[in-house]
Parts: sequence; C-alpha cells; structure tokens
Amino acid sequence: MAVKIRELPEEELVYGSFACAGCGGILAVRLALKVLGPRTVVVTTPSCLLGVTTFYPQLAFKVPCVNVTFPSTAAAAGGVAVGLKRRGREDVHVLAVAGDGGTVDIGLQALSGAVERGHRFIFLCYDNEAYMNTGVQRSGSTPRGARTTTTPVGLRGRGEDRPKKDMMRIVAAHDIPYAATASIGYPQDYLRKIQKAAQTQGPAYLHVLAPCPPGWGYPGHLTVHLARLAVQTGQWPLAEYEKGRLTQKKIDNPRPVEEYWSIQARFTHLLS
Amino acid sequence: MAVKIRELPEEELVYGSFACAGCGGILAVRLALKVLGPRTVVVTTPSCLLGVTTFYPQLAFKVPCVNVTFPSTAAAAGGVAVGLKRRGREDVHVLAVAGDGGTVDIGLQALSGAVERGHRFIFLCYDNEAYMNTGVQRSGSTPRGARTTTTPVGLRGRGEDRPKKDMMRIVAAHDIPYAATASIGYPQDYLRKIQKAAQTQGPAYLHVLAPCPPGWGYPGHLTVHLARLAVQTGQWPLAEYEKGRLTQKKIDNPRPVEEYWSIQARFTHLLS
Amino acid sequence: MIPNLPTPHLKFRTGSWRTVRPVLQADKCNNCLLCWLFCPEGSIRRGQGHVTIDLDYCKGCGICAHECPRHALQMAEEAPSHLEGGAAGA
Amino acid sequence: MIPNLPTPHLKFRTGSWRTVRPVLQADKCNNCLLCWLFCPEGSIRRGQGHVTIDLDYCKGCGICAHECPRHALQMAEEAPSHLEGGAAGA
Amino acid sequence: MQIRWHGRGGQGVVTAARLLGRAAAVYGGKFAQSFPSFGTERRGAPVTAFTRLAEGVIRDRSQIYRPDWVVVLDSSLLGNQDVWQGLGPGGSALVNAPRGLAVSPPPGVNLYCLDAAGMAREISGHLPVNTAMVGALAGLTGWVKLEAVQGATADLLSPSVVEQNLRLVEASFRWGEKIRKGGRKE
Amino acid sequence: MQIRWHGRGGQGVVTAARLLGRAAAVYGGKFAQSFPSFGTERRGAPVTAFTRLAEGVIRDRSQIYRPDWVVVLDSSLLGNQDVWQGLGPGGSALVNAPRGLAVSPPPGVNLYCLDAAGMAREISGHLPVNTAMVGALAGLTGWVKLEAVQGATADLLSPSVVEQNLRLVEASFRWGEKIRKGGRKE
Amino acid sequence: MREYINGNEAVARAVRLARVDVVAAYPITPQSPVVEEIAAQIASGELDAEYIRVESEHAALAACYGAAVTGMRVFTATSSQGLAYMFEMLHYVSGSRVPVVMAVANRGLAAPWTIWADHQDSIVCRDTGWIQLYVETAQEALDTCLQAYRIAEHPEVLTPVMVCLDGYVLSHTEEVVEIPAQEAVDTFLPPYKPQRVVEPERPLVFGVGAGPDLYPAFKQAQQEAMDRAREVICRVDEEFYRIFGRRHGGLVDPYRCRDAEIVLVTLGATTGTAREVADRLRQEGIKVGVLRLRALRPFPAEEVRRALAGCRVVAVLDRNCSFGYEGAVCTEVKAALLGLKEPPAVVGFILGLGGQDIRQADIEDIFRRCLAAGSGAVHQVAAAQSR
Amino acid sequence: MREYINGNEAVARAVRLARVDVVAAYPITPQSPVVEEIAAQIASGELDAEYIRVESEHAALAACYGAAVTGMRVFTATSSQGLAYMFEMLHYVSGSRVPVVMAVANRGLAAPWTIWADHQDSIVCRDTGWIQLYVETAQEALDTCLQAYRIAEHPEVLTPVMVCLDGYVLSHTEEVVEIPAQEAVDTFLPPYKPQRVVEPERPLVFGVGAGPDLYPAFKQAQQEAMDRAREVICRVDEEFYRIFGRRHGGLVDPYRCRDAEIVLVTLGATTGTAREVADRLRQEGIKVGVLRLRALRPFPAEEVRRALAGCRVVAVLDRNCSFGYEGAVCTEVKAALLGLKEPPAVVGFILGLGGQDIRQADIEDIFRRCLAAGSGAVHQVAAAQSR
Ligand SMILES: Cc1ncc(C[n+]2csc(CCOP(=O)(O)OP(=O)(O)O)c2C)c(N)n1
Ligand SMILES: Cc1ncc(C[n+]2csc(CCOP(=O)(O)OP(=O)(O)O)c2C)c(N)n1
Ligand code: SF4
Ligand code: SF4
Ligand code: SF4
Ligand code: SF4
Repeated sequence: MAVKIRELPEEELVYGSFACAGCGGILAVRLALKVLGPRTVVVTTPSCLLGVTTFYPQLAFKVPCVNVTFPSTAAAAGGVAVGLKRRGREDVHVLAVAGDGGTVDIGLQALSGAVERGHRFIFLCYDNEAYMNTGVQRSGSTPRGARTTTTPVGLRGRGEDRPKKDMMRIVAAHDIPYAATASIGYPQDYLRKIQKAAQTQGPAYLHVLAPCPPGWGYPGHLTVHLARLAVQTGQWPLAEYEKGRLTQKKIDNPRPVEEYWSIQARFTHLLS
Repeated sequence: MAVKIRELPEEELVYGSFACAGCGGILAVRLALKVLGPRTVVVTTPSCLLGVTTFYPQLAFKVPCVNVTFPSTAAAAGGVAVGLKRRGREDVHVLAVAGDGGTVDIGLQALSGAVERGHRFIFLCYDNEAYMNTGVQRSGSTPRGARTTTTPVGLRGRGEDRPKKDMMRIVAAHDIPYAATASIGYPQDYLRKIQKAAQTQGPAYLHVLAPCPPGWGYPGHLTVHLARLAVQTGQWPLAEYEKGRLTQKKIDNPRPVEEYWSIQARFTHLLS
Repeated sequence: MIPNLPTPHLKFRTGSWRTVRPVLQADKCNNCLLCWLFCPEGSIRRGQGHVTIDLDYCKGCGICAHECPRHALQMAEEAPSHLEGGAAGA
Repeated sequence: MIPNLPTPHLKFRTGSWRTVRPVLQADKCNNCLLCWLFCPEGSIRRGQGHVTIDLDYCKGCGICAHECPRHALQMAEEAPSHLEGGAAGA
Repeated sequence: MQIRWHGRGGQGVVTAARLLGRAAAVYGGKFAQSFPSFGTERRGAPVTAFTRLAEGVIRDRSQIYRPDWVVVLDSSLLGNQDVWQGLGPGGSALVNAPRGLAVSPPPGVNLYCLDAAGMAREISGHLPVNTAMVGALAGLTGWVKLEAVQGATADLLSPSVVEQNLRLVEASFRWGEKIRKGGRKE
Repeated sequence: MQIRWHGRGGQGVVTAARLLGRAAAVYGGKFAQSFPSFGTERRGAPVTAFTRLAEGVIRDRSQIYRPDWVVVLDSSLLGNQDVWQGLGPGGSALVNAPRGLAVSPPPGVNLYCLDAAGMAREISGHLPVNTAMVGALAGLTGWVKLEAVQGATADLLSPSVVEQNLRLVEASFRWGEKIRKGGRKE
Repeated sequence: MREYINGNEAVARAVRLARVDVVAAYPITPQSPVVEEIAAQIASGELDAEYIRVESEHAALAACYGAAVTGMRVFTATSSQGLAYMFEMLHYVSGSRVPVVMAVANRGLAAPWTIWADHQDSIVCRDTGWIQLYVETAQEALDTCLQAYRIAEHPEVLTPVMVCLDGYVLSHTEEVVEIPAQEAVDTFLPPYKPQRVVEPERPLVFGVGAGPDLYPAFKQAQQEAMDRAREVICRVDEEFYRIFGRRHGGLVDPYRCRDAEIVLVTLGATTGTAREVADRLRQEGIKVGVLRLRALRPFPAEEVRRALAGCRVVAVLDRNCSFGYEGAVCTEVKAALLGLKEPPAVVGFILGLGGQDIRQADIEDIFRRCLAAGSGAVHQVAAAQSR
Repeated sequence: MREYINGNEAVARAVRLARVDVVAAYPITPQSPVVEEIAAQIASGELDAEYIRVESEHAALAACYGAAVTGMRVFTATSSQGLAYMFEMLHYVSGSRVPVVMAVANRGLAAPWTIWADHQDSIVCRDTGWIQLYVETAQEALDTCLQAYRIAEHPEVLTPVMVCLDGYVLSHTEEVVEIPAQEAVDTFLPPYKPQRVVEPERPLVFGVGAGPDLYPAFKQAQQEAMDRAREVICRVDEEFYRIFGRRHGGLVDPYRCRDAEIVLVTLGATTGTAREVADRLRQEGIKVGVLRLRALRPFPAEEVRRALAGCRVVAVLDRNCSFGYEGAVCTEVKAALLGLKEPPAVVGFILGLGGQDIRQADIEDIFRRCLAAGSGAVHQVAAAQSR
C-alpha cells in the first residue's frame, strides 16, 4: 500500500505560512494534506501551526481550518466529524492537528474522550518536543535531558528530568482502530501511515517527529537529517498499532545517540 | 507480603458517612485507610465520596481531607505532596480518591500530568462505573451494554454502546512505578495492593471495583458478592503493573456473565 | 469564617436510616472477621471470641449477614422505636 | 464582521525572509523528487526532467540542498535586491 | 394548600409529591407545584418533598414552612422532630402505619393512620406505598377525584406496575373518602 | 530620543534595543525604555524593536511612530518600506552595509553605513552584528560612553562570547565616534 | 397541551421542539435531568439528534462549536462548576459568533461546595459575550429556549444565548406548562441556515488570529450585535406571542411599577414570590412594584431607566456577590440610573446564596427597609445576608 | 540596586525576594518569561523553591492550592486563555481563603486569537473573589508582588491576589527598576505562618460542603475580608514606603485631580501616557487629571467618589468590554457616583483591545471630546473604537 510520490497531487494545501525556515512541523502538515487532499478540514489549536498559518493577513491553508482553544482540539474535531456526518459529508476528512503540548499535556483529556467515543477523525500530533510557540518551554513530550527555557541547565538544573510521555502506548491503551508514530525523515513510511489513517473507520492517531531549528538549536537545513537520525539512534521508534497489536520497527545497529545530541544545542550539556 | 487482618488497626478513619447502605465506594476507602493509617491526607473531588463525607454538618473523616475541583484532583494531590515534602512530612501518605468519572474522564489529564511528574502519592479510583453522585449518568468507565440515565434503553437505545476505557493500561503506559486493579470482593488482594502502593517511592495507582446498589440496581447486601462475581465472570480482571510489567490474574473456568448481569437492573435488557 | 472545618464532625446518626438490623448469634461466630472487613460503615467491632455490632451508624445494608460464612448474622426487621436523630440529605 | 475569513489569503511573500537561495543545476537533477517531498514550504515544482523552484515563498532553509542525493541543489548568498514585500511578525 | 411528604430514599417520596400535583394540574383543572427537598437522595436516608395546590397560578417560589398536611410514608421516621415541624393546630397528618402509634403529633393536629403497607401487600408483594398515600390523601381531602389520581399514576409509573398501583390507589382513595364522608378521625 | 531597530528573527534585534537601554539606564545614569515589536519572532522573519532614551522618567507607553533614529541590522530589509516609516527630515539611519546602497532613504534623512558584518568577521567568524550596531550608534550620537555599552554587553551576553563582543563594540564605537567628531556623513 | 413538568423537563422539551441536531453536555446537579431527558427522547426516537457524551464541559462546548460550524443547530446545558470549567470556551464561542443555545440551571460556586441555587455561576459570565436571559417559570424556560434559537441565529445577532433558570427552584419544581404544538414551533423556528459553514468547496478559517489593527473591529462588531439583539429579543417575544399567545416581557418585565414608590429589581424565579408580596403590600396601600430583568445581557439600561425613573427607592435583590464591591445587578442598575435628573436611591440586598430560601417575609422586609430609607442616599448592603 | 529589566523579570525578581516555596505555572504569551526566569533562578540556585511543571492552568492553580494548604507560600502566573481556563479554580481558591499570589500579564481573549494586551482577561475575573491590583510600571509590578503576599496572607484578609500588568507594554518592556535588598524584604515580608494547615495531628476538611443554612455565612465572610482588605492594602503600601521609600497609591492613584474639570479614569500602564497628556493640556490651561485605579477589587468606591466629586466630566478608559453593556470600569465608576449631589457626567471609552496601541493623541482626543461634552448627560461610547 505504498504511496507513489509521483501520484501525489501538485497542489500545495498549505502554502505561504510564517513558519521558521526549515520548520519540521509545517512539513509534517504539508505531507499529511498531500495524502488527504482538498476534501479535508483541519482543526487546530494554539501552537506554532496556528500562529503561522491562520493569523490574518497571512492565511496559509487551502482547506477549511477550524481553530479552537488549546485544551479541546479533539473535542471540537469530534463535533466537526459529527456535524459533517449528519450533513452527509462523509467524503471529508477531519484532520485535527496539535503540537506535542496540545496533545500530551493540555489536550490529552479531550483526545482520550474523543477516541473513546469513536468519532471518525485523524489526530495528528507534530512533536517538536516542547512548547515552541511560546518560546521553547518543556512539555510532557520533552525527552529526558533536553534543555528548554523551563528546564535550564545550571548549578541545580540538568535539563528535563522526567522521561518523555509515551503517547503512542497511551493511545494504544484506548484500543484505537489505528495509531502510528512516524518521522518526517522517513516520508514514505509517514505517507503510508497517513493513508492508513485516512482509511480508518473511526479515530486514528498519528504522532510524527517534527524537528524545530530554533527550539532544538540547529541550522534549519538539518531538519530532515535530524528526523532521520532520531530514528537511527533509537530515539524515535517507528511504531504502529492496528487490530489491537502494537508493533515497532527494529533498528539494527543503532547509531550512537551522541551523533544525534551533538548537533542540537538542547543536548550539548549532556556531552561534556 | 500479605496483610494480616487481625493486625489492622481497630480505629475507623472514615465513619458515619452519608453513603447509601451497602455502598462499595465507601468500603473501598475505608479499607484503604485501614492500611494507610492515620498519617494520611485524603485529597478528593466531587463524587459520591465528597458528598457523603465532607458536607457539613456530617464530616466523616478522621484524617485531613483536602477537597478540590473535579478536573484537578491529581494536580492538587501533587501540590499537597510537594508541600508536605518541603515541610519534612514524608511520613504522611497522600491519598487522592476519585470516582471513575473523576478519573477516566474529567480528571484524566491532571492524573496523567501528576504521574508524569512523579509526585509521591496514591491515586485511588473507586469505580462504580457511572456518575453516581449526579444520578447514574454514563462515564468512560461504564461497561458496554449498561443502562444508565444517559444511555437509556429504548427504540433507538441499547445502553452504553462504547467499551469501557482501559484505565489500567493507560496508567501503565505512563510507566508508573506501581499500579493495580482490585475488587472489594477480594479484600486480601486489595489490602496487599494498597500496602504496595504505600511503599512506592513515587506515584501509585489503584483502581478498585466498587459496586453501587442504586446505580446498578440491586439490593445493598449483594455489594461484596457482585464485586466477587465481576472477577469470577471475567468482567473485572485483577491486574498489577510493576517494574514495567503488566500481569493479570488468570480466571480458570470463568462463571457465565449472565450470572453477573442477572442481578443488576442495568443489564436486564441484555438478557431478554 | 473559613470553609476549613475540623473533622470528624457527625451531626446525624445514620443508624436511623436502618429498616433492618443485623443480629448476631454469638455462638455461631468464629471471629473470622470477614464481616468486620466488609462492613462499609465500620460498624462491627472486633471482640473476644466474637464480634459485636455498633448500631449507631449501622445502616442495615446486610452485607455482614450475606458474607458471614457461618450465617452467624441475620437481618431482622427494625423496630420503629430505634430512631432518634434523623438525617437530612446532603 | 465575523472572524471566519476566506483562506488562503497571503499578504506577505515569505521569500523575502531568505538570505540564501537554492540554485538548481538542472543537469544533475534526476527528478527523484526528494526535494519536492521535503521542502517544508512546498516551493519546489515538479517539472519535465527536473524540478524548478518557486522563489516567492522559498525561505532558503536549505533542506532541499541538504537532502538532494545528487547535490543538484546548492545554497547561494541571496542578493539584497530580491526583496519587495516584507513581512511582519505574527 | 401545602403538603409536605416524608419518607426514605427509594420509597418514591418525590414521585408522590409530583403525583398529587399532576393529578390536580392535569386532571383536576387546578394549579399545582411540587418539588423535592433540594439535594441528593441516598437510599435509606430521610427524604422530604412538597406539593402546593391552588385554584389559580402559583407564583410563590419559597419553600414550605407551614404545611397544611404532612404525609409520612415510613412510620419509622416519626421519631424525628422534623416530621412535625411547622404543623400547627388545625393541620393534619397522614401516616403509613397500622393504627396505634407510639409517637403522638403536636396538639391540635388531626392524625390519620393508614396501613398502606398492608394494603399494598394485599395487592402485590413488592408494591411501594407512595401511590397509596396519594390516593388516601385525595380521598381524605377531596381535592382531586380518584380518576385524577389514577390518570397521573398511569402517566408517571412504568407500564408494568401501573395496573397494580391503580388498584392500590383506588383502595386507599376509598379508605380516605369513607373517613371524609363519615367525618371519622383517629 | 526614539530609536527603532530592524533586523531578522535570530539576529539579536531585541537584544540590541535592550543593550542600548541598559547602557544608558544602568551605566549612563539616564532613563530608558526598550521593547520588541509585540509578537512572536520567527527565525528569518523581519523583526523590529524600540528604544527610548531620556534624562528623566519615561512615562509614555505608546509605541514609537516617529523615530529619531532607525538602525538596520540587515541591509536586505531595506527594500521594505516599513524600514523608513515615520522617519522624517532630520532623522538618521544607521545601516549594516558595506558602503554604497542601492536604496536611498527618504529626503532629509542622514544615512550612516557601517560594514558591521565585515567588522565582526575580522574579530571572529560567527559574531552577530547587533552589539556592533549598538556600539556604532553610541559612538555616532554620544548618548552613552563606550564603557556603558561594554558594561551592558557584559551583563547581557553569555560569558563565552562577551570578550569578542567587547572588542566589536569598541571598534564600532570608535568608528561612530570618529564620524561624530569629524562630522562626516554619507 | 397542558403538562405538569419541571424546568429541566421544559428545557428538554424545547430542545425536541426546536429540532436540535447535536447536543453535547456533561452532567452536573441540578442540570442532569435535562440531559437525561434528552437521552431518553433520543433513545425513544422522539428526537432525531446526536448526543455527544463528552468527558467534560470544556469539551462539551468545544464539540458544540465544532458541530455548529458545520451548520448544525446545537444545544448544551450546564451549571455552576461546569459553567466555570467551560469559561474559556464561552468567550471563544461568542467571539466566533456561533449561535449555541445553553441552558444553565443556576447554582452557587465552590468553595465551599454547594449544589443549591444562586446566580453566581451565570452572573460571573456576564462579560463573556453571551446573551443572558433569566426565566421566572418552567413555562418561560421552554418558551425562552425556543426564542433563544431565533435570537441567536438571527443574522444580525449571531450570538450565543444562555437561558438561566434557578436550580431546584425551577429546575426541579413541577408546575403547569403549556406545550406548544410542533407545527406551530416549526413555523416560529425554521431550520438553521448558516451563511458560512465548513465545506471544502469554500474554505474558511474559523477563529482567525487578528493583530492589533484588526482585532478591535471584531469586538466592536460583537458589541454592535448585542445592541441589535435588544430589539431582536423584543421582536421575537412579540412574534412568539402572536403565535402562541404568551409573551414574557422582552428585555424587562415590570410589575406594578408605573406608580410605584419602591421598586424591587429581580432576576429569575424569586420574582414570583416578590409579586405575591407586592400584591399584599399594595393591598395595605404601600406602593411597591417589581422589575424583573429578563435580559441581563444585553443590559436593558434604557428600559431600566424608564421603569425606575419615577420611583423613590430602588431595591436590588442580588442572588450573587461581586466580592469586593456589591451585588453585580445592583452595580449595573446604579450605573444605568446615573445621569437621571433626580435618580432614586438604590439599596442593594444580597440574598439567597447557595440555596438560601428567599421567603415572602424576606422580600417584605426589603420593602419595609426601603420605605424607611432616606430619600437621597445610596446604600449598599454589601455583605451577604445570612439568617 | 538600579536594574534595567522588564515587567516579567520584575515579577520573577519579586518571587525570589519573597522567598516563595512553590511555583506551579503553565506557559503562555506574554507571561512565559516569568516562569522561564523563575526556572532559571531555581536552576542557578538563587531561589530555593519547587517549580511544578503542570500540564495546564487549571492544574497550576490546583497544585498551588494543594501546596498552600500544607503551609507553603505559593506563586503562579498566567494570562488570557490560561486565566480563563483556570476560572473554576479561581473561585475555589478565593472561597477556600488561600493566599495565592498570581501575576497576570494582561492579554485579550479569543476568538479571534490575539496575543496582545488588553484587560479583558482579568476584568472578566473581577467577581471571582480575588483581590485585583493593576500596576503602571515594572517597578510597581515588583513592589506590588511583594505587597501582595502581605495583603493575601494577612489573617484578616486571607484572600488571593492578582497582580495585573499589561502584556508586552509592561511585561516585555525594559525600564529602570530599583531592586530592594533581600534583608529589607525579609523585614517587610516575614515567612508565611498559616493558622490552619494539613496535618494528621489536627485533621481538617479543606473546602467543606455547606448547605443553604451555612453557605451564605462563608460568602459574607469573604465579602467582609475584602472590605478589610481596603485598609490593609493602603497600610501595606504605607509600610512599604517607610522601608523602601516608594509608594504606589494604595487603592487609587490620583494625578492632578484636585482642581480638575475633566478626569480620566485608567488602569495599568496607559496611565503613564495619560499623565504625559495631562501635563501637556495643563500647560495649555486645560484642567485635566488622571485617576488610576490601582485596586479594582476591592473596588475603591469611596475613594473614587471623593476623587471625582468635584469634576465636571469623568472619562473612563476601558481596555475591555462587557459585551451588551459597556466597559466594565465605566459601569463600576458610574455606580459609585450615583447618589452624589451633583455627579459629574461620565463618558466611557473602550480602547486598546487586542493590543491596539493607545497613543497620546488618543488620550488627548478623549479629553477634548469631554471638554465639548454637555454638563449633565451620561454618555456611553459603548462600542469598541477602532481606527
Ligand atoms: C489554555 C491555554 N494555555 C496556554 C496557552 C498558550 N500557548 C499557546 S501555544 C502554546 C504552546 C504550544 O505548544 P505545542 O502544543 O507543543 O505546539 P508547538 O508550538 O510546540 O508547535 C501555549 C502554551 C493557550 N493558548 N491556552
Ligand atoms: C466541572 C464539574 N463538572 C461537573 C460536576 C458535577 N459532578 C459532581 S460529582 C459528579 C459525578 C461523579 O462521578 P464519579 O467521579 O464517577 O464518582 P461517583 O459519584 O460515581 O462516585 C459530577 C458529574 C462538577 N462538580 N464539576
Ligand atoms: S519555532 Fe519551531 S515549530 Fe515553530 S514555526 Fe519555528 S521551526 Fe516550526
Ligand atoms: S449512589 Fe452508589 S456510590 Fe453513591 S453513596 Fe450510594 S452506593 Fe455509594
Ligand atoms: S448491616 Fe451493613 S452497616 Fe450494618 S453492620 Fe452489617 S455490614 Fe455494617
Ligand atoms: S530552501 Fe527550503 S524552502 Fe526553499 S525550496 Fe529548498 S527546501 Fe524549500
């Protein structure tokens, strides 16, 4: 069920955004819309994505976009899904998008509820591992050790001291019809998973690693490189949950994590 | 590490409550306090428990009780834990108690956050499988098929149509140091698990089945009987999560579920 | 006036809610303490040789009687006279 | 006036943010479309035989150049003159 | 006319209050208002409810402090002082009890005892007494006709138990009517 | 005295505005106020910031519409009309550019071009130009002493880069001072 | 059809009559019976709607919002803590100009915990950009919910409406209610036809971000819509009257105010009790009246001024307290009266918090205190009165 | 020590000087730098406190509450959507009489989305039972946070305090701030000594349920505490002055009001701009003044009356709108003036929503419009003004 790149539509459904140069998040959304196509409604929430795509006068989506408050992305998406269904518009995909903060922290409860109710929608978490829109504060998805503005490094601070919340397992525990992690460094895999999500008759969850140049502290051209390296060093497992089974792609000979850390300012203190 | 019944203290730490005759929830809390003892702070939230224990002039706890809003039980418990720690009172247990609604629905996010932060506290969910305090509305923990006031049975209603949220797996996905399900029908097992929770150096989660006579529709003397039957019919697995492993007690020769359903008004429509 | 009040504070004796009461046949009781464990109200007292029942807050739910393996407890119709302090809904 | 507005609506050409620009050596390009896939801005167009670059909204991030397996794209210093429509922070 | 109902959680006290109101309002052409004692009801705990009846629109929204009638569904509540509160001379009480009460009402209060439990038992084993008390009250006072109480009963109860309750209502109504017509009181 | 700073996200525009303010306020005995253009800053996107300087307490909280000075950290922004907005005759502009600008400022505006990038490169490969622009402005105007700018620089920058920046500040200050004293303008 | 139902049931009946498409709500005392009744109507097939059984009130309103932007007629109901928990969404929905209708079974706010009536929960939401209508009877609850859709969906208004009914005192009190016929309701309230909905064919951003240059205009538009709502509320009430023969006063509902020396300003159910007292005192020859504010938002400043201009003392009964000032209605009434040539004295009374019963005696006491009050001075009985 | 910092940094500095024990907060623009700075202070060892990195604002305040009842001095900060999201907890904390201090970096509310300054977010919380102090400068932000603990923890007050500073305009604007010495602060603000804390040895229920008989008394107590807070706020400001040589006006901060014909009522940072304009117009011989309300809760009705009694026209600048009425401060000021023998005319202006800049020219325009205004009438410029 591989997605053929050449067959993807030319039309850009998100274009002209204010994202930083090299933003992994906007790439993740762009690719998702490539697969889902123009009959998609984006539901989104405070995050870099909202900030860079739907602040007038720069509105960057070519599909409808429903913005909602930070804690209730999935709840609003559920409402949209129910409404479209009643209107007989089941040909339209509902794509809820949130950052990691809006997914694993303040948006978790709404997500859990919406998944439990079984609405047909896709929830896409683009994970840049911190609250970027507000200036790189830690989130529940910040990996252990990472420096953020709220987990600084100092005499009594060693960066984030708690492990990253395992959202994939949490969602799987909801017996969701389909869930997957992905990385923009592995686009074929990611596109295939989007397609699977689109074909799911119920809620689907995608959690995609989306590096952020200013937030992680690296030059923008390395975004895709880092997204790949995260997988290759075992920091970002590619997993899938389907028919009640969680599978994870094995990494043979993982590369040393230092390789991944060394090109990001947020980890430099771990190397000395 | 069995708990010796005879060695449990005589003192009742919750006594004189306004719970219905035969309430499983108050029994669950009573037993928890028997193990934890008087150096415990209860943190609780709107639910039958709050309604029946801390409405003046009937205050039924002999330990301090901190009531807080419905969505933030675990957050407040975390605050209490941090405060007690700073005051050097690490001899005091923090026992957050919520019903299933206050745990798997509106309290889920706060619980997830508090567990992730690693506060030392015990979260006890007494599960009566609906919002009882407000009059038996369905919750995310209502089992499939059950009739509640918001999942009525009628021409177009067949009781709850979604499966019960698997809170144990959700909590386990947080890599919590200790978690367990229990049933007041198996007190030895339950008491042992409370003790384990008490000894955990970090968050611990207990999810105990607590039948509710008016909510489920059965005469109060059957509370313990039903709590046992739920286990014996395979409706309530006794599970434990420790050191990263989730184990579940096998039920050999489970009894037919009809036995369990037939004595509860909420399930009668399933039998015809 | 601050809504933090000393606990416990019991105005009503919920024993008045009872319509049936548990009656112990002491000779049948072998002090296994199951009833003690299972009583939601904590209204059973451990004693020498057998338990006793504290009727002030026993609501007559009947769990003790139902769970007693030796049928040492039986529920009996409550006499109307047992009532004094009523209770209001909370 | 209701805060539901037609989209897309682009006031600023974010190409003006660019300080370096991708330059294609068309002969090296074998149209593998990796750059097309990876460009966060969607600023690469698929063409006959090789891609082309739409500089209106290319921010010069350099991903295309970095990811091009054949090094057909190179980042070059941007001439200051390319700029017209500026942009304000959002 | 102000009525206060006493019983225990699970006995249908609130339904009784409503039943009377409905009988008067929907089947009796009168105006009525009924409400529970505001709060959650726990099984076994004492519960009260209220009914107001009038010929015209009822605008007063305050609670009932001086009932004209008190109806007690469970005689075990009689020890409780609350039961008699506000009931003054000239007031009346209807109690579900076999005759001969240990507790006596305040001076000047007319007391009527109906063995509603016994009456219900005669019809069926597990009938609650709430409809019987409404019927008896209607019979005693003549505020609403038997048919009105029966109409409201049929509306409010689930179909499976309506039949028995209609009979119970009739029996208790007749009991009350007889007293009213005979002027007998206890 | 009102200064507007222009640059791109990531170039330290906001720091420059603050640096000048701090130099004046903490090391110059004056009063100052500095603020960013209110909003989030995306890397590469145009960013502005503001500084007000005065001898007495500054109470005005409104934004700056008519700057006395405009400082541009990145000459690629000059095509943008926003850069010159509100700058009238008698106003001055300091631009980081090797001399010879294609774009010309509004009539009556004094233009100063400093090859700050080149100056920074001479000291170290990766130095941003923001401190250089502050130094140059201080030199050009004489509002604050070199030591004041250096003091503020040492406070605000992370220790590892202070040394180089102090040298850069000195060089640019001298450049500006020379023009001021020599009265030269471009 | 003459029915005997309580306020909650009346609301649920209105939901059915309004042919609501989507309901999203979370239970809370004393609102729960509303959603239970709606669930029952759906289960029985009487109502063809989707009930989204959300996990919280914040989600309830978010789900309503999501459904509404697809063109659905939506409904929710809540109370107290639940209303407070959806506070962020309240602003969001009104700012988005989405015509949600919500019933609020009024109850006090914790701490301390209460489940009983006062108006604190909705009064503290008076700045959220919602229209707020307070009803006096179960009948009015039903009628007003129907009217609310007409008001909210009016193209010149497009503003959500809260229909507030006193917890227990109305929500749990059965009384005579006339149920309108479905056909008549269908005439009064045609299907919702939104101008802008979510559809891929005409993509819109719902809830854009707006900079300092644009944002104020949106807020001005919101305020202007509220101003237009004043008239729409009155017109809809009149139209309702023409079809159903009942009206409820539009923005304000004055009772024996014309020649009154003392007027008591009220909200909600207590008004009935106050009418009783007024009638009684009138019989004694004491000239008192009652002014019920049916709309708190938009605030009927003009109508209040007109109704109160001639009286000597105005008493305001607040079932709420804006701690550190006074009852909120008192403040707002006072503000409306400033500028009158000879404004009446205004005395504020805070009563009935957390379910404290408001008896005829209490109201009589208020009137008598005002009778005794000096003519010029403005008194503030700022503290909550307890007995 | 003379420092050059912005409002957020000033707040963070106050947290350190106050020796706060526990901080629980969630980031939001424009408040984030406060918590970042606190995190940095903890990481560097300058501040010995626990920072609970909560997953939402509702949890932030709940965690503060939990820590406070164990006897900790606690702090949180938020803005806009975050403040709205913790709305339920706001009531809970004040009702529980827990002395939390919170900084609010004021910003408008969505929809539409904005991240810029106005006062809507905190003004809509004026009924929550929190004391609200609005500051004019970064210096005052620092000083007021210190004072806030004295006020909140005062045994006669025990009420949480919000310290509100305009987003960006104060939060992100650096200026000269005098940093008090730690020893002096320790004298001014001794450690928090709560009377009732969570301890197994003396079990209490925190946040009891209360029936209709009891509940009103708790609310009355809350209201009385607010009344006492009026005096405490003034006293604390005076005491602060004695130690640090700075005072900020207590409840209100009048500027050239004494003989003013026209007075502009303001909150927060805009006051500075207004002072400039007032000085300029005074030079022209136009008698204008500025009355800054430092406290919005408790509302300084008496002080407002006193300050405004003599003038001809009062202009109220509201950086908020209570949709369907007018600017909230305007309403409250009007209410305070009712009952004056010859009250001034009051004209409300809504300006500066969603970050709209308030320029000297705008304020001058307000003054000039009032000059032209007739003497008697009360005008309402109800709609938001956009340019
Ligand atoms: C209730 C509420 N709290 C806080 C905020 C402020 N806020 C807006 S975006 C954001 C961070 C978003 O982080 P994330 O979801 O990880 O997305 P990212 O920006 O990193 O892409 C925050 C904290 C808000 N809008 N609403
Ligand atoms: C924000 C909020 N929403 C709703 C409520 C109303 N409420 C109080 S208790 C309760 C149900 C509690 O259910 P659960 O947690 O399952 O406990 P139970 O009563 O069943 O023991 C509800 C919905 C509330 N107090 N706060
Ligand atoms: S800060 Fe990071 S996530 Fe946000 S727009 Fe920039 S690159 Fe993307
Ligand atoms: S309703 Fe159920 S859970 Fe609540 S007190 Fe009664 S038995 Fe216990
Ligand atoms: S009847 Fe119930 S409450 Fe009474 S002693 Fe037995 S178990 Fe306890
Ligand atoms: S430089 Fe970046 S934005 Fe420009 S075309 Fe290449 S990948 Fe796209």
